[in-house]
This record gives sequence, structure tokens and C-alpha cells, in this order.
Amino acid sequence: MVLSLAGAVIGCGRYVSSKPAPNGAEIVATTGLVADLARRVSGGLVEVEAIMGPGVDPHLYQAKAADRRKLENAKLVLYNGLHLEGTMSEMLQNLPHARAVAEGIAKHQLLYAEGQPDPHVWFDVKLWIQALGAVEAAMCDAFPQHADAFRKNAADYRTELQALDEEIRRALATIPPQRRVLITAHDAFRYFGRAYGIEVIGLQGISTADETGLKEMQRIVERVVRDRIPAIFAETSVPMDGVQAVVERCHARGHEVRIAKAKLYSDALDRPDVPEGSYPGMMRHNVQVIVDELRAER
Amino acid sequence: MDPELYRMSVVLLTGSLTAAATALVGSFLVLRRMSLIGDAISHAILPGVVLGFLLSTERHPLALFPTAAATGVLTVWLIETLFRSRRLSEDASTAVVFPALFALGVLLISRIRYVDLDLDCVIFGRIEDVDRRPLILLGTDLGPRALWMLGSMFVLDLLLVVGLWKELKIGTFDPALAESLGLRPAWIHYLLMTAVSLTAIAAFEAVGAILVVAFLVVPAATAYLLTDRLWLMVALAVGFGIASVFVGYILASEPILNSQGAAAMAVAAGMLFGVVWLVAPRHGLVATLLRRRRLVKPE
Amino acid sequence: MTWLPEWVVLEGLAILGATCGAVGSLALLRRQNLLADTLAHAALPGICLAYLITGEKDLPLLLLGAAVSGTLGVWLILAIVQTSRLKQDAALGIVLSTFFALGLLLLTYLQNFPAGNQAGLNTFIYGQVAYLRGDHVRWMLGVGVIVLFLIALLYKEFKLVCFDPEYAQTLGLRRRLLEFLLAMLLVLTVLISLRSVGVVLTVGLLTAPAAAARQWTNRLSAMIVLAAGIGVVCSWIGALWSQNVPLTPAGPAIVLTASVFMLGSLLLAPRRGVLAEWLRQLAHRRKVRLENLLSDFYRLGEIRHVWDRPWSVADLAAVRGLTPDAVRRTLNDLEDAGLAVESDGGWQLTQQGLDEAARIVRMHRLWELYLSRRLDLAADHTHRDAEAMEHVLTPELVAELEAALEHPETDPQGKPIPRGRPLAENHERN
Amino acid sequence: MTQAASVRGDNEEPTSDQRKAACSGPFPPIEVHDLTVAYQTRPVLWDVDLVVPEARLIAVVGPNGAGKTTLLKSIVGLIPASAGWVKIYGKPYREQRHLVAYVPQRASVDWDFPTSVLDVVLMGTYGRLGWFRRPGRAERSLARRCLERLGIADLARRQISELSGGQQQRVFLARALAQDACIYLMDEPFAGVDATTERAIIQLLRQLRDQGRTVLAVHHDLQTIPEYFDWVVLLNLRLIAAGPVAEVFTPANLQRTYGGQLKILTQAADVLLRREEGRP
Repeated sequence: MVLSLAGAVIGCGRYVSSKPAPNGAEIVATTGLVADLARRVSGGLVEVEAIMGPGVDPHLYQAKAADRRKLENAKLVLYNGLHLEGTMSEMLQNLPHARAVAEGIAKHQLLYAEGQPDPHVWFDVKLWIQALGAVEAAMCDAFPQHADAFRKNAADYRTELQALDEEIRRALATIPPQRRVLITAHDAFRYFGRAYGIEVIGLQGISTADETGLKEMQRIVERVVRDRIPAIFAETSVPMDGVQAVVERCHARGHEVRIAKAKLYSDALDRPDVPEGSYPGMMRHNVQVIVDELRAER
Repeated sequence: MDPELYRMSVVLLTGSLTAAATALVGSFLVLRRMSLIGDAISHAILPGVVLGFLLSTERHPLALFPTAAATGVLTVWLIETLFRSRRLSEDASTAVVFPALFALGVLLISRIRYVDLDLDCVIFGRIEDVDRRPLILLGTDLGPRALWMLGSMFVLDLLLVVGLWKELKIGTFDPALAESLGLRPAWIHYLLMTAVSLTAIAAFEAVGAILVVAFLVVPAATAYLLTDRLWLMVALAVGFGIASVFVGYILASEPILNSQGAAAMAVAAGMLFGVVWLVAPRHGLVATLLRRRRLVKPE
Repeated sequence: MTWLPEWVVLEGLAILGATCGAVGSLALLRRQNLLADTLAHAALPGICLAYLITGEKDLPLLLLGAAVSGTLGVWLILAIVQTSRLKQDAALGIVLSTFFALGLLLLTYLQNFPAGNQAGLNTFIYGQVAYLRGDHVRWMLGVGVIVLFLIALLYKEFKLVCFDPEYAQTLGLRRRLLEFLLAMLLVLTVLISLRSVGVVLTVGLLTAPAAAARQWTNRLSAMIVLAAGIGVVCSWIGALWSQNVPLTPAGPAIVLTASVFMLGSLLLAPRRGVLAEWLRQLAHRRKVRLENLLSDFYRLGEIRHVWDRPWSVADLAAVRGLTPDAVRRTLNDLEDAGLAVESDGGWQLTQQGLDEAARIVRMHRLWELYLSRRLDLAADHTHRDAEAMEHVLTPELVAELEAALEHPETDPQGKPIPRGRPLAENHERN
Repeated sequence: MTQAASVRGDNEEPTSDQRKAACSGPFPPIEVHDLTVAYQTRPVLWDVDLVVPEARLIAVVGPNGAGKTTLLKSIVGLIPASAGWVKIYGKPYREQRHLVAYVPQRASVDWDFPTSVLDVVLMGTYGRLGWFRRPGRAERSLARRCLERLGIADLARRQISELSGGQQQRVFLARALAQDACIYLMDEPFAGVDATTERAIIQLLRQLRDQGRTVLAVHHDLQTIPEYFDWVVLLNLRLIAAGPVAEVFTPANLQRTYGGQLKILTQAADVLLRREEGRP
């Protein structure tokens, strides 16, 4: 029985593998954010591809057949880790040529919720710089012939990111302290809050698969109404329902909170051809939106 | 071995083992008119899964087995107890018990918030990744975990079905006769339900709940349209299950759908059923409609 | 009032609970609860397709898609059952798994679209009570009112089709149309609850309140109203729970509340309840115990032809081979009932006890005689049946028996059938 | 066609004569022509020709699986015919629905259904009421009278799950009475009922016949056929014979109906023997 099965496996295997299969890039990253790090380090020397496109929620993403082939065929796979890629985590952990960029981040700097680390590390630029180090190391290992170029590119990007960190700090400082409350669709901005002194509240938990309890919902609404928080924020990769529900409940209590005119990028970048398609562009966009919405007196 | 080929072999072999293991027990479910018990069990064991994770300190993937299996049997027992109380129909008992247990499971998860226990993982299943989830015992990598689990589940189910063939057969067609022959149909019933629970959990962890539900019912139902002999039905069910795995794999492959393997295999099983339903020689749609027109004059 | 959920949530849940309870009652009686399960799963591809085609995530459009695929699912189930040898359960299983898998395929496909995840299609699998909004509730209200109105309007027709569909057909009611309408009610109800509580919990909300209501009443109209009420109350309790206990999603809380309520009803309902039945059995067993001992007194008296002497516990225990303790317990019960008194270290029946004992023995012997005459049973086989029957015969039945047996004097073994007061007879005889 | 229409909705019991007039006409109550019925491909009735006379008590007799229930069901259109047709007083059943009352087998419904005895009897009036209308006082009093005729008026408010087998059967008959039809089709009205109920039922059937109505009942007990029925239809896939009991209920016909089923034959022989001897 098993033998005949194995025979069938091999027989069919020939049939499928005889078709031309796209090989994918040499470096394959899961999210656009990780791909951004790799692209900057590579500086065009090695092709980098991201599996998840713009607006894709990495928590729920289901790898497809083609993704698997790309991951298998790549020389190096980079992923965020810390269970960001919910359904793919175990597979990635057991892929010998895969590296989690979050592993480059010092453990004591991670935030934990219920014993699980929060994977949204890129929202603290300083942490993301550490992730950059991990990417640099992994790429130098995988492509020793390009190691020198990679180190130089990484150093350049590190300088740029350090400047970005300062820029964000300055921009956020313009928001009056009592209005520094960021309410978003899911709990992705805790690192951001810790790094830049903003209180963050997410409607859903760290993963978008959680269901919100009525108590959590009510607490958020109470808070928005009590502190007359002017705006709450939708995310590109999360449904609007929760945010809209908060707005409606606040309106019912006579507080005209609004949904920020632009959505925040939380777990995904935009298309590569717009500024928000890169990490610094995405961070600047988010900060700009937050500052615009929260600073303005209504 | 070419890694691509290796991966494909593992996926197809795991899928085939899932199909074979589920079809073995699923055939009896269909004949006992309990097709939906698989759906009920695969939802209702959620609290058992959560409990298993809570109890095991090192979160070993196999740790959820005992509690989940116990919950599966508990589900069946609860359904039967409610039904036997003569206050609810079998249908209603099922429809009360499994949502209640599922709700309990979801509540537990919400309280604990292990991201590990992502509900989606459980429902969608990741059959493409089975080669990347090894069984590690005492520090040694023994190869894909799903192969081990479903392989042993297949052997167990095979032992059960072959060993208790006569009892299962009589217990399925005539429980009263089985009782009078001293064959203990109630025991056989619970044994079968335990096997269904265990198979569901093994498959669940490896390939996702949706594939379990589909493979328990659809290949067996397809086979039932083609034959009146039990052994042939079971064999055909296994065959249809395996065929669905291959068709689904091709469907999910890049040039066609570029999609999720487990769901594609379940859809393939449904498509195979559709085809057989249309063209089956005796019990098919076309045959039935045609034959309705020409009646055989009775002797 | 932070302990109370938002009004919009309460309102939405009330509509949901009432509709699910009412429709669930009809589904329960037609044994279609698992059809609801299948429908809830079969809605998924419709929802995804509606999003795929229109690119809109408006609730009405998605619901339309769900209605179409749900209806297709119902139709397929009917077609499979009617044209193949497969039974309802297999048809349900096939449609459920295939449609749901198709939905998952579409979901995977959709995630490649920019903003594909924003449709929130996942909410349909798990549900999000906390995100209920005014426009959702208005839609739910619209659908719920239509559903409840239809049930009220066609109550008589639905009742007959649920109870005896073939008879309904012979009366000229459009059975197929009515059955289709009932399935549509189920589809509509599933649709409005999917978004809030998700696929699996919808099934629970449809079944548990109806099953609970069934235990409390024997009238369909009352059952429907009660189930709707229970649905509302359980949803509100679940919502209160979620509102006041951290990290508790409302959907599962509601279903769990309803399930507990169902279980409680099953146990505690006054007439159909398990507890009531258990108490009835207990009372009956006590009655049997007392009556048996009374008749033992009588037989002892009959053998010795003395009616006014006390008997020792050992004598009484010997009649049926009981333990002395058991006999003593029963004697105490008899004493409490005023049927026996303790005297001279033994036990004696009171006057009332003697009457009662004579009545029981009389019924026993009448029944024995009836069995042996009517059913041609051998005299020695009738005793056990009579033993069971003597405790349940009503006075009317006894009168009928007597008439049928033409007022007999002796039982099959030739023992006299007592009439009136043994003590008096015996006093005369002595 | 005037049958029965005149008395519909009437609160007063029609007298026997009125009833007789209402239920008679130029056409026979039931005419079955070349009827063939099949489940899937297996025929269960083959080429049945039958003309049922007015005002008779008719037994439909045959072994298990002979198509007795199928005959009744296809007369009332519950099972589509593969070939042939059925006419009720000369017209298709669809147009004459109100003239036919069908009494299904007791076991065909869930007796744990949450409803009362009176409610079930009221269902007999639903056809007349039409869509949307609820039964009113007139229907209630009619239903009560039907219960009285079956001697179970005291059970009116009883939940149907508390009934004995005989009581269930009486409820079903009361429901059929409430339809006030000319033709009564009964599927095993005597199955599993006690002796008292059996007597009550046969008395009712005779009353119905005497009012000019036609009763067609599936019956199993060959012993009681000569006593209870005027007419008999012997069925085993095909129609074996149909006619007055005295002519048709013969050993030869029974032999053809039941084949070699020895037990039934000896039973039948016993009956016939007793009849020849003039004993009841």
C-alpha cells in the first residue's frame, strides 16, 4: 500500500516538475518590511522578492503553492519571526536557509503580551536597526562574495535610519502630551508607543484573528470620550469594521471622533513605486498622519 | 533526492495517508448516517486542544492528543446522552453540543491568548508545510511529524477495520442483531468514535480541519454511489480520497489556481463526487433519470 | 453605566436572539439544525464571490452573495437526497465541506488583492459582536422583522408542514413552497447572525434556545415565543458577561449561556425535565415499596386467618426475602402514613392500612385473573405481571376489569379476591 | 358537480340523507386506470385498474410491500404515477381535493410534537380555511364534535405525546372527520389499537358508509375482513382481484395474493371455513 503510494508520488512528481517552474529570487522575504531591509543591504547585487504584497495581513496570510516553491528555491529566506507570520511560522522555523530578522534584537528589549513576544518590532526604528544587523549578517553568510558591498550598504542604511529615528521624535514632540494617544485597529503599535512616548491602544489583540470582547471595546470608547481624543486610526491591512464601530459609539455619546483621513501602514508596506513602499517612507507617512490628526485643535 | 521532489512526495504521501485513514472510518460514518459527526468532533475538540497545550509545559505538538481525544469521545457521549434522554432528536443534540464546546474553546483561547493557537491554523491547515514540521523526540529529528502521525493513524484505523470487520459490518447494518449475537455494538460504536476523534486530531494538526471533514464524508459517499459491497466501498473510498489529494495538489499548483492545498483537495473531493453522482452506472443522476423512463416489468 | 453594553449591541443581539429562537424552533421540529450548520458554511463562497465581483464590502451585497450560495446549497442537498441513494446527513456533509473549502480557496485568492483583507471576510467565520454598528443592526432588524412576520402570517401552514407534511399536501397546502420558505427563513437567519457570532456559534444560537423552550411548553406557539425570549435573554446575559469580564468575546459567551440554559431546562423543566421524571420514579418506587409491604401483611394474615395480630420484622422480611433494615424503613414510612403501628415488639396494620392492603391484593388478583382468562396465560405466569400492574391500575380500570370478569370470587390459584374489610369478615369467621 | 360543496363550512351535522346526496353522482368515487408507480426503477404498483363503488367499506389487502400504502398515496397525489391516472368523481384529484380525507399511518408523525389533541383535529379544517386564515370558533366546535364522535372529547386539551396508540388513531380519525369528506383513505387504521378502539373505529366507519361515504382502508387482519368490510381489494404489485367480499375473498384469490405464505393461508382457510359454517 505504502509502496504503491510512494510510486504514485514519484510518478506524479515527474508530471508536475516537468512543467517550467518560476524559480523566484535568490533572497525571498515574507513581508515587504523584511524585503525592504534586504533590498537596501543588497543594493541591487542580489534579487530580493517579498511574498506578501501591499495590504496583506501577515498574521492571516496563507502561503500558496508558488510561495512554497519560491521559499524552497531561494538561497536565503528572511522572515520577521516572533510569530508574525502566524500560519507559516513552524514551517519557516524548520527551513534550514531561513533567518528570522527579529532574532537580531536583544531579548530584553522585546515587549511581551501573555508570555508571547510582540512581533511588530519595526515600529521602533532603533530595534529595526538591530534587525538590519541580523539581515546583514545573514546575507554576508549566504553570499560571501558580496560581503564587503553588503556591509557598506548596511552601514549607509543604518545612518539613514538613525536620522529617521530623530526625525520621528522631533515630529511627535509637536503633539501636546495629553493628546498623545494612538488608537488603532489592532495592537501593532506598542513598540512605537514605547519608543516615542505615545500611549497606544489596539482594538484587537496582537494578532488580527482575536475577537474583541465587549469590555475591551467599551473601555476604548470610554477613553476616547473622556479624553476627547480627536481621531482614531484605521490600518491598511485590517478591516475598518472595528474602527467604524468605535466612531459610531463615540458619536452616540456626543463625542465627534473621526477616523484619520489616511490609513496607517501597520503590517505591510505599499507598492514599491510610491514613497510608502519603503520602510522610511512608510514610517514618515504614519508619523505625518498621526501628527496631523492629533496635533490639530478641533 | 531533489528537494522539490522530496517535498512533493511528502505532501502527497501525507495527503494520501490522511485520505486513507479518514476514508476507512468515514465509510462507516456514512453508512451509519452520522456523516456530520466528523464536523461536530473537529469543532468540539477545541477546548481539549487548548487544555492539552495548557497542561504540557514544553508545548510539544503531541501533547494535545490525550485531552483532545478525550474531548472527542466526550462530545460523542454527550450527544448520545442528550439523544437518549428522549428530549431532543439526534440532530438537535449534535447541534447543541458541538457549538457549546467550540464556544468554550474559543473562550479559553481568548483568556489565554496564545498566538500559537491561532484558530486559522486549525481550520485552514497547512498541508504544504508538512515536510517542514519534523517530529523531534529526545533531540533527534525523525522526519516529518505529519507522516508519523497519519501513518500510525492509518495503521490503527486499518487494524480496527480489519480486526473488527465482522462486528463493524453487523453493528452498522443491524445493531439489534449485533446485540443479540453478543457483539457489543455499543462498544464497537465508541471504539469507532474514538478512532474518528483520533484520526480527526491527527489530521487536524497536520492538514487542517476542513480536510478532515471533507475526507471523512465525501470519498465514502462517492464510493457508496458505485457499489453495494462493503469492502469494495471502503476500498473505493480510500481510492477516491487519494485521487482527491492528487487532483487537489495539481489544482493548487501554480499554473492552475496557485492556491491553498488542503482546501483545493477538499474541493477536488467534491468535484469527484459531482462527476460520479452524474455518471454512476446504477445510482447516478443520469442513470436514475434515464431509468425512470423505462420501467422493468415485474415478473 | 459601564456594566451595561452599548445599546446598539443589545439591540442587535435582541433581534438576533429572537429570530434565531423562533426560526430555530421550527428547525428543531423539522430536525434541521444541522442544515443550519451546512448553510452557515455554504454561505462563505457566496460572500467571497460577492466581494470578488463587486469589490464592495457593503453588508447587503455580501449577504446577497451568501443568500445565493446558501440557496444553491439547499438545492444541492435536496437534489442529492432525491436522486441518489445518499441520505440527508451525507448530503449535508458533502455540501458543507465542499462549499466551505471553495470559500477558503476564494479567501486565499482574495488575499492577493491589495486591500483584500480589508473586506473582513474572516469575520464571517468567527463573528464580531463587539463591532456591531447601527447600519448592521438596521439590516438585521429588517431581515428579522420579515422572518418573524412570515412565521406569524404562515403559522398555521408552517405548523402543519412541520408536523405532518404529507397530510398538508393532501389538504392542498403547497408543501414544497412551504418547505422552501422554511429553508429560506433559515438562510436569512443564518445570514444575519454570521457576521455577529460566526459560522459555528450560529448553529448553537439556533438550537439551544429552541431546545430549552421545548422543555417548558407543549404548545408550538408558546414554544416559538419562549424560544425567542430565551434567545434574547441569553444573548443579553452573554453580552453582560463579555462586558464585565475582561478578555471574553461576546459570541462564545452567548452560546455558552444558551447551552447552559438548555441543559438547565432539560434537567429542571417541571414536566419534561429529567429531575421531574426522576422524582416521579422515586415516588412511584416508594409507592410500590409501601404497597408491597401492605400486601405482605395481608398475605400473612390470610395464611394464618388472623388479621389483628402484630407481625415481627423477620416474618415480614421473609415474605419477599428482603433485608430487615429495608423492611423497617418501609414500616416507618407506613407509620408516617398512618397505615401501620408498632405494638408488642412487632408491627400491625391500622384499620386504614388493612383497607388499603385489601384493595391492593384485590387489584393484584383481579389482574391475574384477567390475564389468565383473556390471554390464555398459565396461572403461574401471571403473578409477575400482576405485581407490576397492581400499582398503576386506576379505580375506573378496576371497575371495568370487574365488569369484564363478571365480579369473580377467586383468583386463578383459587385464592379469594378480597372485597371490603378483611377484619370484619374475619371477626365474623373467628 | 355538487357533491359536498353544499355542506362545506356548515356548522350543523348533515343528516344521512343530505350526506348521501352530497356524496353521490354520475361518476364513481375513485377510478384508477392503468396506474403504475415506481420508486427509482423498482415498480411497486403495476398497471392497476380499479373502480371503487359508492358508499362501501373497502379493505385493501396484500402482503408487506404489496403497494397498499402506495396505492393510497398515489390516489391523493403524494406519489407521482409513472403511468396511468386516478379520477375522483370523474375529475382529477387536484380539483376534488376537498372530497378526500387521508388518514396516514400513525407512525408517520412525531407524536412528541408540541401540540394538543384539539389542535391536531383542527388541522383537518386547514384545507377549507385556505392560506393565512386561522381556525375560529366554528372550526373549534366542529373539532370538538369530531372528538366526541370518537369518544375522546375529554382528551381535547391533552398533549399528543401522552396518548396511547388507540387514542392516537382516534385523533387521526377525528382529524379526517373534521375534513367532512366523501372519500376516506385510511392507512392501517386498526394497527396497534386496543379492542375497544377497534370496535369504536369500525362503528364509525359503518356510520360513514351509511351516510353515503366511501371508505378505503388498508387492513392486515384477514380474520376480521368478512365481519368489517363489504368490499375487498386484493393487491400484490398488481391488482389481484377487487369486488364484494363474498365474491372476491376466496382461497384461490388469497393464494394468488399471498403466494406461498403458509401461515397466512391457514389463517385464511380458518376464516373461510368458519364463514361456511355460519359462525362469526
